[in-house]
Amino acid sequence: MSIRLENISKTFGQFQALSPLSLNIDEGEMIGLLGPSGSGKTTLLRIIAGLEGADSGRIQFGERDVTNLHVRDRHVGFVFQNYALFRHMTVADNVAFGLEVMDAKQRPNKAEIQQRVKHLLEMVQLGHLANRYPSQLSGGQKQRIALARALATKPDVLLLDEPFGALDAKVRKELRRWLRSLHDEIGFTSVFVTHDQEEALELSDRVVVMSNGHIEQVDEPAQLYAQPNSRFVFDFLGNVNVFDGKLEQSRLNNEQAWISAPSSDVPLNNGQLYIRSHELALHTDATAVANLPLRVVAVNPIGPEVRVELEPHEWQSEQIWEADLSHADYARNPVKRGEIVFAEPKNAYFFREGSQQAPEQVSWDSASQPVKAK
Amino acid sequence: MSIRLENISKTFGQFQALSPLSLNIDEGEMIGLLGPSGSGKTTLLRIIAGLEGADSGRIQFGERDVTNLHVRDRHVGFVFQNYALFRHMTVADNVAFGLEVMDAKQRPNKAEIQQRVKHLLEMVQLGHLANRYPSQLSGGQKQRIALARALATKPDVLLLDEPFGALDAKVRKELRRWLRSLHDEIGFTSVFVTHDQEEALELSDRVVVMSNGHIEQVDEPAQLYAQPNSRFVFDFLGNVNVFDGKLEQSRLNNEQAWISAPSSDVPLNNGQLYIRSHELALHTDATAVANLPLRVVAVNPIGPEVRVELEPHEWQSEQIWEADLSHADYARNPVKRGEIVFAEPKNAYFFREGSQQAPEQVSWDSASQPVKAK
Amino acid sequence: MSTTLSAASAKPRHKRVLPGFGLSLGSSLFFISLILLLPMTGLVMQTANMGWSEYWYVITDERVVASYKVTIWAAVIASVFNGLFGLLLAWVLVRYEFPGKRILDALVDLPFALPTAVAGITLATLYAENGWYGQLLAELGIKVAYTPLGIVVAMSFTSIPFVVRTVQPVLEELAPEEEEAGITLGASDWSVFRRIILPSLWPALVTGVALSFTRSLGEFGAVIFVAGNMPYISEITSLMIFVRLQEFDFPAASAIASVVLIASLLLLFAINIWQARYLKRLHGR
Amino acid sequence: ADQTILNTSYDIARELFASYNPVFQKHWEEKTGQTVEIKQSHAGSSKQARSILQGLPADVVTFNQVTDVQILADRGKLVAEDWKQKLPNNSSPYYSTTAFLVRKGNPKNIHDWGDLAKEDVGLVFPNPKTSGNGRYTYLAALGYAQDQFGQDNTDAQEGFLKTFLANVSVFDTGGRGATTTFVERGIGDVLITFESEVNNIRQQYGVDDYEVVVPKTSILAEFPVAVVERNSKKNGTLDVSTEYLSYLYSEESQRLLASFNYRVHNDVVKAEVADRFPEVKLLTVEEIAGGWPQAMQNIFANGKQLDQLQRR
Amino acid sequence: MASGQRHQQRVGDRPAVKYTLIGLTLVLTAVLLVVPLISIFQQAFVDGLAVYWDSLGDPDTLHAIGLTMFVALLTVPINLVFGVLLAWSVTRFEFPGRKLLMTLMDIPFAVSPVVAGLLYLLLYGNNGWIGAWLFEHDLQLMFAWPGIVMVTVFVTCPFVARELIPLMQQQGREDEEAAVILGASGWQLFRRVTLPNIKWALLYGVILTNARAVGEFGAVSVVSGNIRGETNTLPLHIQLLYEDYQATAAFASASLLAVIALITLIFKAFIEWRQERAHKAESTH
Ligand SMILES: Nc1ncnc2c1ncn2[C@@H]1O[C@H](COP(=O)(O)OP(=O)(O)OP(=O)(O)O)[C@@H](O)[C@H]1O
Ligand SMILES: Nc1ncnc2c1ncn2[C@@H]1O[C@H](COP(=O)(O)OP(=O)(O)OP(=O)(O)O)[C@@H](O)[C@H]1O
Ligand SMILES: [Mg+2]
Ligand SMILES: [Mg+2]
Repeated sequence: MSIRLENISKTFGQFQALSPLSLNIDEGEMIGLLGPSGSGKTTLLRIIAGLEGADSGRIQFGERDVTNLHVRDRHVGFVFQNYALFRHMTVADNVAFGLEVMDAKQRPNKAEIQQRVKHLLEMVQLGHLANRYPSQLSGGQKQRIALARALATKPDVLLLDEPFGALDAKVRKELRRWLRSLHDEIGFTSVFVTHDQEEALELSDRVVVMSNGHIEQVDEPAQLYAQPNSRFVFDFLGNVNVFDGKLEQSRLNNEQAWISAPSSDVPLNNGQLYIRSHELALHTDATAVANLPLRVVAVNPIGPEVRVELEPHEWQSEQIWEADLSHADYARNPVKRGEIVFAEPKNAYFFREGSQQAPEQVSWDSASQPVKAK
Repeated sequence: MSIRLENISKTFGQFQALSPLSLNIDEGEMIGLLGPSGSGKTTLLRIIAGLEGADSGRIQFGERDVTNLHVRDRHVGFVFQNYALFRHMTVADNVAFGLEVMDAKQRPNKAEIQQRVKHLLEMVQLGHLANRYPSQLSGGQKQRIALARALATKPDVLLLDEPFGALDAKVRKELRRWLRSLHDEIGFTSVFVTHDQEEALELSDRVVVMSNGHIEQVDEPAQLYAQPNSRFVFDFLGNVNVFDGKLEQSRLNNEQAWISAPSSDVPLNNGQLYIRSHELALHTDATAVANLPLRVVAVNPIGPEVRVELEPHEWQSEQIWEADLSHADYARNPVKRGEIVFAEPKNAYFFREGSQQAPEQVSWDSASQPVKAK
Repeated sequence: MSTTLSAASAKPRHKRVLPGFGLSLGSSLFFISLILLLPMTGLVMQTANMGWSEYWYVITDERVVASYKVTIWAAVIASVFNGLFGLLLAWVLVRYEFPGKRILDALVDLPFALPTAVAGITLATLYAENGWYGQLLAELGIKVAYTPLGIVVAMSFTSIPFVVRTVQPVLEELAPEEEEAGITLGASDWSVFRRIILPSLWPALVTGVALSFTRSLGEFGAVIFVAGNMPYISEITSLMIFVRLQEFDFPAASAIASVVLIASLLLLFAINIWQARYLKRLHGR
Repeated sequence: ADQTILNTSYDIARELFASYNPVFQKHWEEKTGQTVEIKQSHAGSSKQARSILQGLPADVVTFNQVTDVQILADRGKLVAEDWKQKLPNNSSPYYSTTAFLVRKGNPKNIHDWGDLAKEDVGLVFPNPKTSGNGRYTYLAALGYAQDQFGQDNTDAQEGFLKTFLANVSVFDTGGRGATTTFVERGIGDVLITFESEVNNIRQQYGVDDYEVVVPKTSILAEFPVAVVERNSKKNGTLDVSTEYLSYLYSEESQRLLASFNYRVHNDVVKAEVADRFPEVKLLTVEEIAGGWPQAMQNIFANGKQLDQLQRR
Repeated sequence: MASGQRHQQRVGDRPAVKYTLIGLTLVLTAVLLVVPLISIFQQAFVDGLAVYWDSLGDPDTLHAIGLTMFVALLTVPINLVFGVLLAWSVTRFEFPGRKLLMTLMDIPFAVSPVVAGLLYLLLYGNNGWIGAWLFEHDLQLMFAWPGIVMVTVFVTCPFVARELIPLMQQQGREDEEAAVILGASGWQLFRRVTLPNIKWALLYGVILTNARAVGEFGAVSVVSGNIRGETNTLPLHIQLLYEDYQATAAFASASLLAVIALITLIFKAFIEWRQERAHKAESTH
């Protein structure tokens, strides 16, 4: 079932939680709503479900206008952030609830319900817990039961509010994968909320980045990463180093530091270069590309990478810089705390001063382009 | 102040939350307690603070035996997971609390307290919020106030329970860095609980990995990553692919698949190879090193990497395999969903069948060794 | 775009998510109107028959004013005592395990179940100078029965459950972390209680004390048996209402009752608002 | 039963009517062949009057307060305007007077009203504001003062009454409360209440522990009865109601009443029980205050004599 | 070296403090609640067991007991339904005047019971504007059981709602929202999701309502008409017996009320305890 939102807005009292926004979701798509706390993700999800009424706008499910339809009749599955399992019912009763409250006409008979619940519990691999109470389950188990309960009535649309928020990294990954395969198998349309970028990027067909009640960008994960269309999206999707430069002699200067004009054919100007931390190389001397002296503040080997924290030396930056090196790269030039090193960008995004437009992608050597296809 | 735990154990009713464990923490060290939910991290932290009594064992702070000392007199700073700010006091009053309840003899006078609070609030960069109530702060701000409050009485030991658990990735990173610099500046001994491996690895001088009330391993981050001494630690520190092989003709076989004996000089046996996902290369054909046919299940570009999910083809593995490729590597061989590819390990850890010992590190070509120094 | 605009600008009619708004609010309002407000019209109509000056004269009668003083003082003392004792009871019931705790818990509601007159007679029996307590107190030179102190005793007996039952659930819900935070900062038990726990209990405690106070203002049956009812000394306002009733002076009775009622309602309303503010500061919503 | 009537009565008349009702039932059956059921309601008589005004369907009232019957006539036209004339003796089939109960041996040496205004004598009687019993007590004291100091010497009268009131230890709201206070709590030296009560109390709490003192002058306390005509007409019980009250004057009934320590008018019975009821000079309310309406207005009303004397 | 000592970590857990507070509570409770209770029984049994049973067996007493039960039986369900509806509307929806509604709900606590009775009398009595109409149509509400039920409902109506509102506020709406999304209708939602969550508070509210309904004296006495064997409730009957120098019988009946109250309260404690134990057993295995 496709979903179509048109000019949806919502205020709480004085506070504009959602500015008018529109969004189309295709049938069978899995959409991730990503954004910082308070950006309106939950509000949007609840409006789609019908748990909250929009102040203006229209919602369509497929061809049907559901704007004024009651939650009950929208036939969506909803998984709450903290599960909202019925505490006084066993796991099996929780899952059966949606079936048992159906109209007498539609309701499957007892045996069918039992059969269906059994099947659902097996699907979420928790058949053996049918008679437990929610308080006796771990977080991951609760989450799966909440999913099974939401799926019991075979909704066309599944909505999930931070479905993996409270879980361990490991459990989280497992469940994430499981949800994806379930989605691909059954083929419902789903929308989930998260504030974990990795989760959004890994799980969704398209990601909706929100901030302050606006949609900042809607794109496929690779696209989003390759072409963030605003500083906000950029900032939000992982660590980034910002070089604030003035154009002088076809170089971007910041006090003693400078970066030369990139090889790509982009007319330069005053503005900011955004450089991702794994697109920085560290050298012992300035190169032709850049003269960015930095003092090493910390060197942290984090799993497959070495993260080097850097402090601008004789030039200004609002934040600490960070370079993520492979162990191999690091071994070639094992910098130490306190040393001065010179960074060289491979790729960057250029935000023109005074312009609100999407940044231009620039590069200095033949660094490979990120993949774009899924 | 150094901390020395000897044979600390704790049961709740029937449940052994901590098996006798010992741990030495040096003065000025920053220790991360890492482990899955329920592994006893909080319990251990609370025992160090004196909020919980151990069933057996001894605790020393420096030269002093504090086993039977009341929390009040241990003089530790404790930051609670959900901050536990006093809701009815302003930010300034919260921070001042520890000073105001001092003995009349030691207590600074009003003006001094005010001065000190002001200084602390500036240190956490929240001087302008002195008169707000906790409910008017964001999560990150609350966290910083909780820290300021804990530091007000100048404790020698600072204990933090999942200090950044509930925060956005971005805020989290900022605070983490800030805490580290504060630690380095003031020089207290600190112990913090986390279940985020990245956090533990980045922040701590040494990491204590716990499971089921045991300490699994205590090591510096790089060491821990390079030489995990058990499957548990291995599993817990990031994704890993497991190849379960039988030794035949000096190859490890699993049905149709095999991996040849590694170049390093380790006598092989039946057992399991643990291969990290970024230490896998993907080829279109079997190589001399390995014949590991896998079907591509998904290709997800996640930031600087492309994550390829793989399903064993004509051999068995309990879990889905995962390969993390750089965009460059991926561009060289852009595999598609459904294709069959052949994986080749670069480095791996070998767990000998029936042995409880630490795994042996093995490799097949001259891949660079991970760094070991900080 | 512009074609959909007209449709989109119409404000959607959102049905309430949870059912029963009309039913529950409607029947609550109906019930409140019928059971609570309608009878109030009787009071209003009775007092409306009097002129303003007559109303004023009735409610400011010297003896009535004296009774306000006695009643308010006694109610203040009784409810403050109940605040302390109720807090103690709630604390002990929530924080400690000991044999007989459940019976103690059950006993708290006893004053609700006893007819007030029985309570009054029983208290008079105990506190009279020849009663079990009266004898002991007499040796200390304290007279309770037939003095204003007797009023206090009767009032606090009949209204003790209010404090316990409002404080208890809040105390149960109190998370231990704030307390522990206080202790790790070096505060003594007493400082933690006074500066951390008590402020969290304030709203409930104040509500409980206020309910206890208003209940005490209106108490009649239990009080008259121990009060002594001496003019200007131990006559309570409820007795003055009763006297007016005996004289078949319904308007005057209604007038005095309306004073008590308005005072009580204002107090309760003020406390509801204060409590909402306080809670808002605590919870931010 | 063929008919049912509701007798609304004052609070301590429960046993009295519990004894009278069977007597009347038998009489009525003999007279008419019909059975009658009699329901009883007991509470303070002012409260009862209030209830009847508001709709309590009483057929007859048997009160201890003339005013409480009068108000039924005045306010609600429930009782005939001339109800006092409907039956002999102002429609009061029995009467009593105010007497004293003192502790054993009469330690404070109380014999008459004058002794009650002595220093360190503690008095217990119900509050005149809330209780008819109390009003009789006050009026009796006033009657004594008028008798003693002369009708016009109001200063002396009020001086006496002021000390009299100041000697009160406890003002209970009703007669029973005062009794309890005096007997069970041991408060005060003198309990002032109806003579009928005083004797009841002695029977209840021990003949030996208390002594009854009947002062030389006291007040005539009437126990008025009346048919609530509006109700009984509506209920069709006017005849039986009327007879229920008239029969109280029969010799049999009067004997019964006397056994409850009430004074009665029937000469035969009077002679039989003469030794139990000492001679007293009985002043009427009319003599003391000009009648109940005047008493209520000039003495008991808000801010009038009683209030003035009690003011500190 | 090994020391199995437990640390005191919560405020007031130090044995000295703990036992002082428990002791103080027990003493105060004994003095303020238990001894009065004992004194009632003492006076009830003063003439021996036989007299006690006799006085309870008196037909008027038996009728009073029956009437009291009957009134409670009607009052409790009415207030149960009303309390649930009111709590539902106030906690599950936002609407203007919510605070006022919650204050209005407290009116019965602010009104002296005698005045409450008077209010009903002024309205439904013959001279009231509704009463006059009732009189014309020969409907007897006051001085008959309907009036008694009405004022009892008035006096006890806040109890259920007051128990439910804080709990339902704290539980939030999420469970119910989940049920609505799954397609539950209003009644299904209430019966299968809400009710199980609030049943303990509800039970407690019912027990308090019952206790108060059984014991109410002031308001009932005004509207009852005190007709023996017809409109005398147990508390009124106690009063009557007492006025009539039948102290023993009065206290026997009073002790019966206390026993009824204690039994219901202890019954509640018992099922709570069983539930708790069942729950513990569940969550540990
Ligand atoms: N019922 C409400 N009344 C008032 N304000 C509300 C309400 N619900 C949400 N808001 C406000 O609307 C904004 C958006 O809230 P929302 O819950 O949608 O954020 P979110 O993106 O889900 O954040 P989080 O990641 O913290 O869950 C927030 O500022 C929040 O305070
Ligand atoms: N007061 C208690 N009573 C009973 N069991 C407890 C208590 N406190 C902790 N436990 C149990 O002890 C074990 C360890 O708990 P602990 O809180 O130390 O885990 P943790 O490692 O901090 O987990 P998490 O990451 O979920 O916070 C858990 O199984 C928990 O259920
Ligand atoms: Mg949210
Ligand atoms: Mg923990």
